Amino acid sequence: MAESAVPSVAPASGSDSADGLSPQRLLEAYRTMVLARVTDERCLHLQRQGRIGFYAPLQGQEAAQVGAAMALRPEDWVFPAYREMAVALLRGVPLQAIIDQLFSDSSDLTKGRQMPNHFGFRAQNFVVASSPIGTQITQAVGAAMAARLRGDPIVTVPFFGDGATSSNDFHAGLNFAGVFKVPTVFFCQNNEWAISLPREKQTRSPTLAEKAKAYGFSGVVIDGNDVKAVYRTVLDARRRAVAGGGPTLIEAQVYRFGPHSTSDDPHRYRSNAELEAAKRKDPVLRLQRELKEAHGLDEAGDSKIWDDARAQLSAAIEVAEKTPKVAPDSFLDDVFATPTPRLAEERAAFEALVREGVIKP
Amino acid sequence: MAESAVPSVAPASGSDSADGLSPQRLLEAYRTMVLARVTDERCLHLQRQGRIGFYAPLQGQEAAQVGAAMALRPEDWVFPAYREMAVALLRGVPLQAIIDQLFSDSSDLTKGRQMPNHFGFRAQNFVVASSPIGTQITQAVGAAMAARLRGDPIVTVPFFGDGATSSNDFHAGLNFAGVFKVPTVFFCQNNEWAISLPREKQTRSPTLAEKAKAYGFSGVVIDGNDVKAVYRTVLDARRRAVAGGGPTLIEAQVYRFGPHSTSDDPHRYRSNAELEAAKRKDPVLRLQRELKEAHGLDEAGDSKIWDDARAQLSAAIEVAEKTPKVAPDSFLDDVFATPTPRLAEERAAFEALVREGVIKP
Amino acid sequence: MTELTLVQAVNRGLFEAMRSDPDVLVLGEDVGVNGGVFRATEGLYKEFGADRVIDTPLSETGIVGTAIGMALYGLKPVAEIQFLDFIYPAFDQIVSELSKFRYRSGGQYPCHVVIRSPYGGGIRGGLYHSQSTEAYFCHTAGLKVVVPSTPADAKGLLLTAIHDEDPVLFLEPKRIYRSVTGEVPDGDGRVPFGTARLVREGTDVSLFAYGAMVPPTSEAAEKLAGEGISAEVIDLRSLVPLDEASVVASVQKTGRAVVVHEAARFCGFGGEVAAVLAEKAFYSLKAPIARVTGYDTPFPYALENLYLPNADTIMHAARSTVKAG
Amino acid sequence: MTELTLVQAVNRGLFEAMRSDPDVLVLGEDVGVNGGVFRATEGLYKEFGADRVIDTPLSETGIVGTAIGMALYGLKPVAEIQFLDFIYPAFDQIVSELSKFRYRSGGQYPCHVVIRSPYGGGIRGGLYHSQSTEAYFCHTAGLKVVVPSTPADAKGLLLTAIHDEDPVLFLEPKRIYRSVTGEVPDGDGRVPFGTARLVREGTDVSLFAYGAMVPPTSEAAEKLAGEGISAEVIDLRSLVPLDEASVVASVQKTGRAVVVHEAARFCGFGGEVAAVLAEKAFYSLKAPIARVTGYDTPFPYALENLYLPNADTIMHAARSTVKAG
Ligand SMILES: Cc1ncc(C[n+]2csc(CCOP(=O)(O)OP(=O)(O)O)c2C)c(N)n1
Ligand SMILES: Cc1ncc(C[n+]2csc(CCOP(=O)(O)OP(=O)(O)O)c2C)c(N)n1
Ligand SMILES: [Mg+2]
Ligand SMILES: [Mg+2]
Repeated sequence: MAESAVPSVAPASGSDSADGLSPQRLLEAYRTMVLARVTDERCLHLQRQGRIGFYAPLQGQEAAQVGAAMALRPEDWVFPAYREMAVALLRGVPLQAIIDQLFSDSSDLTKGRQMPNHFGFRAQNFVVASSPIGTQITQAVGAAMAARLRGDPIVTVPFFGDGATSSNDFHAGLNFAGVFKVPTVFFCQNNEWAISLPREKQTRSPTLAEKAKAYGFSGVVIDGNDVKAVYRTVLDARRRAVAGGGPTLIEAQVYRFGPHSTSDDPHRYRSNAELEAAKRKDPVLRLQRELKEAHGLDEAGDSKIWDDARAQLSAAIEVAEKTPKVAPDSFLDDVFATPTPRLAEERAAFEALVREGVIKP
Repeated sequence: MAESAVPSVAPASGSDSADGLSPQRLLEAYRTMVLARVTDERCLHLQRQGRIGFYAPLQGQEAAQVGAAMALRPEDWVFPAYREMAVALLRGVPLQAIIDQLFSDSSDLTKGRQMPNHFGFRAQNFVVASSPIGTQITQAVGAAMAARLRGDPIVTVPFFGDGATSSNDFHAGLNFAGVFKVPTVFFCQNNEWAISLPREKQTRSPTLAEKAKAYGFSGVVIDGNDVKAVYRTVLDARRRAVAGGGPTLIEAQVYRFGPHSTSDDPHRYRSNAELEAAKRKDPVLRLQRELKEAHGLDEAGDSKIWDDARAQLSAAIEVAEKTPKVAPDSFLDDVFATPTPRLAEERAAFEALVREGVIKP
Repeated sequence: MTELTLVQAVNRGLFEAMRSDPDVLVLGEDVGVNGGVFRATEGLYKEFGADRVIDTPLSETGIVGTAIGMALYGLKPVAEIQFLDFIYPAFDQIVSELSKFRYRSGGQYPCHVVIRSPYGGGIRGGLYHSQSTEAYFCHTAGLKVVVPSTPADAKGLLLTAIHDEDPVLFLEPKRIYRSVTGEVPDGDGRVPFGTARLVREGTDVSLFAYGAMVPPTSEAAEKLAGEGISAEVIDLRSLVPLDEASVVASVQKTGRAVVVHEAARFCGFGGEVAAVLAEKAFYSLKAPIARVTGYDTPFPYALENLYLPNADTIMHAARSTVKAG
Repeated sequence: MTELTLVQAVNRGLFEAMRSDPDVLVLGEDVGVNGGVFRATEGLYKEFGADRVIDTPLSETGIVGTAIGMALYGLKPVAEIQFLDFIYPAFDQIVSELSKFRYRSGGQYPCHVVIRSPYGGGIRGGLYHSQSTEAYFCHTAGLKVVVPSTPADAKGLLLTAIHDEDPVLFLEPKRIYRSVTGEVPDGDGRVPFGTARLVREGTDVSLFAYGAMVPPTSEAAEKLAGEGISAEVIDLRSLVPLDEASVVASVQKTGRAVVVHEAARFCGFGGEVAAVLAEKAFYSLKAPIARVTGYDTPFPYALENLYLPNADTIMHAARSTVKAG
């Protein structure tokens, strides 16, 4: 059950004829999207109940994330922002690891250091996210340069939003990528909003994709609700990049259904009508429809997928809530490979304060 | 003599029919270009002789600078980089003020605080330059927003090089300008080099001008050796901007004849053949030819222009060398409008050290 | 007088400045339609419109760069940086440009921008919504830096900042945006820069703090009184210019000093305070100068309460200082 | 042993690191074909080619951002920032990313980039080719900061930096790039971080300096000896991690301290040194701690020699300190 709902990363080419996705893989995609959707909804509740401290939902962006991730190989490097949970799932990150991060329990690979959603999973080449917008873009370009120098036939893929196209790192990253013809696939999820700023106030260029031309390569706009189109486009860009053809900028047009984060109230800046219109193109329901109409998914099979996802999620949450919290003095680890004398002294002082009961962890 | 070689700023429209320059104004342009050329050559010598500390020449860029400056009005604001001496001259900055800055004597308006070439002349709306590349670009955009808010029908014009197109401020500045439809004319002098980096390694976009499209407005490439073409293009862009039509990016293609600065040795990275080819398009000689062929400038008239320029320059240098240096404690002024107690204390300490002979100004 | 929270006082200050001076404008991310992610600019957009309350693209470089241009032209822009943690894309404009315009132009181009930014921990914000990096800016000659800890100071220092002739970084302790309330004068009520605020008089030890560290420091002083230790509490509030006279005078009286801040200790603001005292109050000092600060690690998420100074750790340091020597 | 200038020692260090480890590469503005504006990378391009000696576009954001990506992937990039004054477009990448990668990933992603940058005044560079803003970086947890003042240390600390597992800012005192020469071991000759260098023993006063301030400080000590004052000179060289033990021990011996740096005084590195002493060597201190530093102004051009500390101003401070108390 858990295994099928969280497929491990399959090679991007091969079985799928003409760059299409087999019904089997479409079903895998669907399972991941459902798991992401279910998790997302639950997490918004968990935050409201005070069981996790923060959450940034991805609803509306599932097809874009899953489609892109399916076109990549395990050896490729993903540089996420803070909304890429579905990418992580598709790359084989166990749901438990994601939930552990949200709860910052002692199994959290990021050791409770970061807010929820700022994931990092080395085993799946899912580089640890940060909050500052855009910084992962130049980093992905550098990693691609390194991979090429090493002779590794891989791509790097920074994920970012429409707002991030205004960042310094977008400009520098795409420029370096163009100049050095770097194997990077820039994946922009244009969800129409950067917190309260609508896409058309972010920049006056008609599309975000065409910004690539300023750096001497090409960009392409796709319907981010169409998991197959996303998959094909990324597969294509990946192939070209690995063959030495340079980078591509992909703009996947989606819509952020939820608030920017649990700290945000979207009613202050956007209309319900707009949201309702976008929800009519819900990528999860769209794929559900296709699977039912063309690939024989029946009600029972579908229900099972949703139920499995919920069950898996509940189990993971239960585990997380039973897992001990991170150790009190662990915030003093990992500043450097080896603590400096100053840090050792600060740890000793901290421990003394705990011993004396001044600090009560 | 001095007056004619340094024309004050004339209104950009009016006398010049069909956006052309009258022979009279062409001659003015030529006088300024000659003065800039003569000054530039002398300053390279002055630096070698140790009479000034540094110099960044503009040879090869005279037509671009003078053509652009002629299309502007006194009320417009210029945001220069460090090579825009000819712009300053055309806007009516006295040569003496420029020379005073190069010598950081006590008449230097920037009070000896900056390296040579980092000019600032408030009276001519020539904002004080800094060294960090590109920073003036967003500033010019902000000034244009302010001017519009005040209802002033002016434009702001940041001058910058090909290298500056890679800067953070280029990206942010052009993006804000596009979003807010700001009356700014972005004037890029593409002189093919950013110190040792050739233009084609700076970015892979075929032209720099087309980068404007990424921000939703248009860019235009012009021959920067053609003073009339530059003038017409800037005049046009200015008119559109003031009428609410938004910004323009202009790429004037020129060539840097000299070293990047007196600290640079261009033989390390570029060929003499390339330089010789560029020099065959020398903008000063080109205008000289035109004036001789089409507007009746004769040898004697021409010689007088060069001689006048040299005489004016020698006089200015002589004055600068006789002018006292900046006062020793003046480096403690102008940090804030009113010194903080800490600064007052530091001044007192400095004065005491001078009194006691510890510091010998 | 009106009872306001700290963030309401900021909002009130912005309203008053914009109403009384058409040159004042506000720009930043989400400051307009949305009223700011902390609601500090709530209502401004409706009253003053999109020309004076500007929702910008996501670029701090652009926000501060254009604000500088506006200031050069003669306006009085108040730029919001959504979190101090996100100010770094604007660092070049702040350090290389804003702070040096007056100086490098020989006084020709004053450049008066106010940058407001919420800072500090205690809101479960992790590495990037919690930092206190005031020391970077305090070390930058040409910049003023102030940090209110009460609603009255929030409005009073903000109005002073907006009408100052020099660039000012105005740091807002977001942890106490709503938890601290207080009387705020209805009129102008400007608070001058360069003056510390005496929170509580004392004779045994001087406790120096600012921003969100003032409440726990005051709490510590109160409890110490119960133990028979008389602690003086000084809210530095104006970091640049610093009221060195008050700092030195307090230690000349008490002979003992504890400096409190959230920021990492190494090269933090406490170093400057200690250095000032070790130079100018040396002969009055009866004990080593203590610093109660954040640790020299990035700012952690789950364990932030262990990372941050609190009344207990401040009391502990104060007691040790009083016992020493 | 070979007699080299400081910049030659840097160059030698880069050659040796690149020859012995194919993962080492160099990137920056004008570092390739041109050999660097100070010639620190001279010859590398010819030997190692454009793949390992990368001339980048004019973007410090891009230089440090891509270097981070390379390091994450496992290479050992050495990024050059042409002047420390131009590092600010990369400040976000340094402060938010480079210094926090290991920490925020719970140790999964160490990020080992060396950033080399010439810093400091005395070369007639004015506001933007002269600054010493090491304090910004020293206050940034997760970053190491070192500053050689001799050719042997230049090569030795650089090799240590390149083989360290953490990010290092390697500051090169450009003023003494060519004026200081010295013997440099031919082999590896690594100099460990966290150890100060005892330049000269003394008993009356401790003088602490680093980088280009070491020569005038040594000169001052020599002259003071002629006046009967025995000054100990310590070259801090490793600012993070700081060799606090040596700093404290020296003052426990001499009882008096003078800290020298070029940077502006307020919140400068000298503040940290003074604070360490005021805490840990308090009972040994016989006189106020003096700081001889740049002024709290931007860095001036024409009058830089009046702005900068020199042997005379250092001697003056040392004498006052010795006379005091
Ligand atoms: C440099 C920086 N400035 C501001 C912020 C605050 N902030 C967080 S998310 C966000 C909007 C991002 O929009 P977008 O890139 O479209 O991504 P989305 O949230 O829509 O996925 C902003 C302004 C930040 N994180 N980093
Ligand atoms: C941010 C920054 N990085 C590096 C430098 C060093 N530098 C000075 S000029 C220059 C090249 C500028 O090239 P370009 O913009 O084409 O102007 P040009 O000198 O050709 O007029 C460089 C790299 C700088 N001044 N600022
Ligand atoms: Mg978005
Ligand atoms: Mg150029």
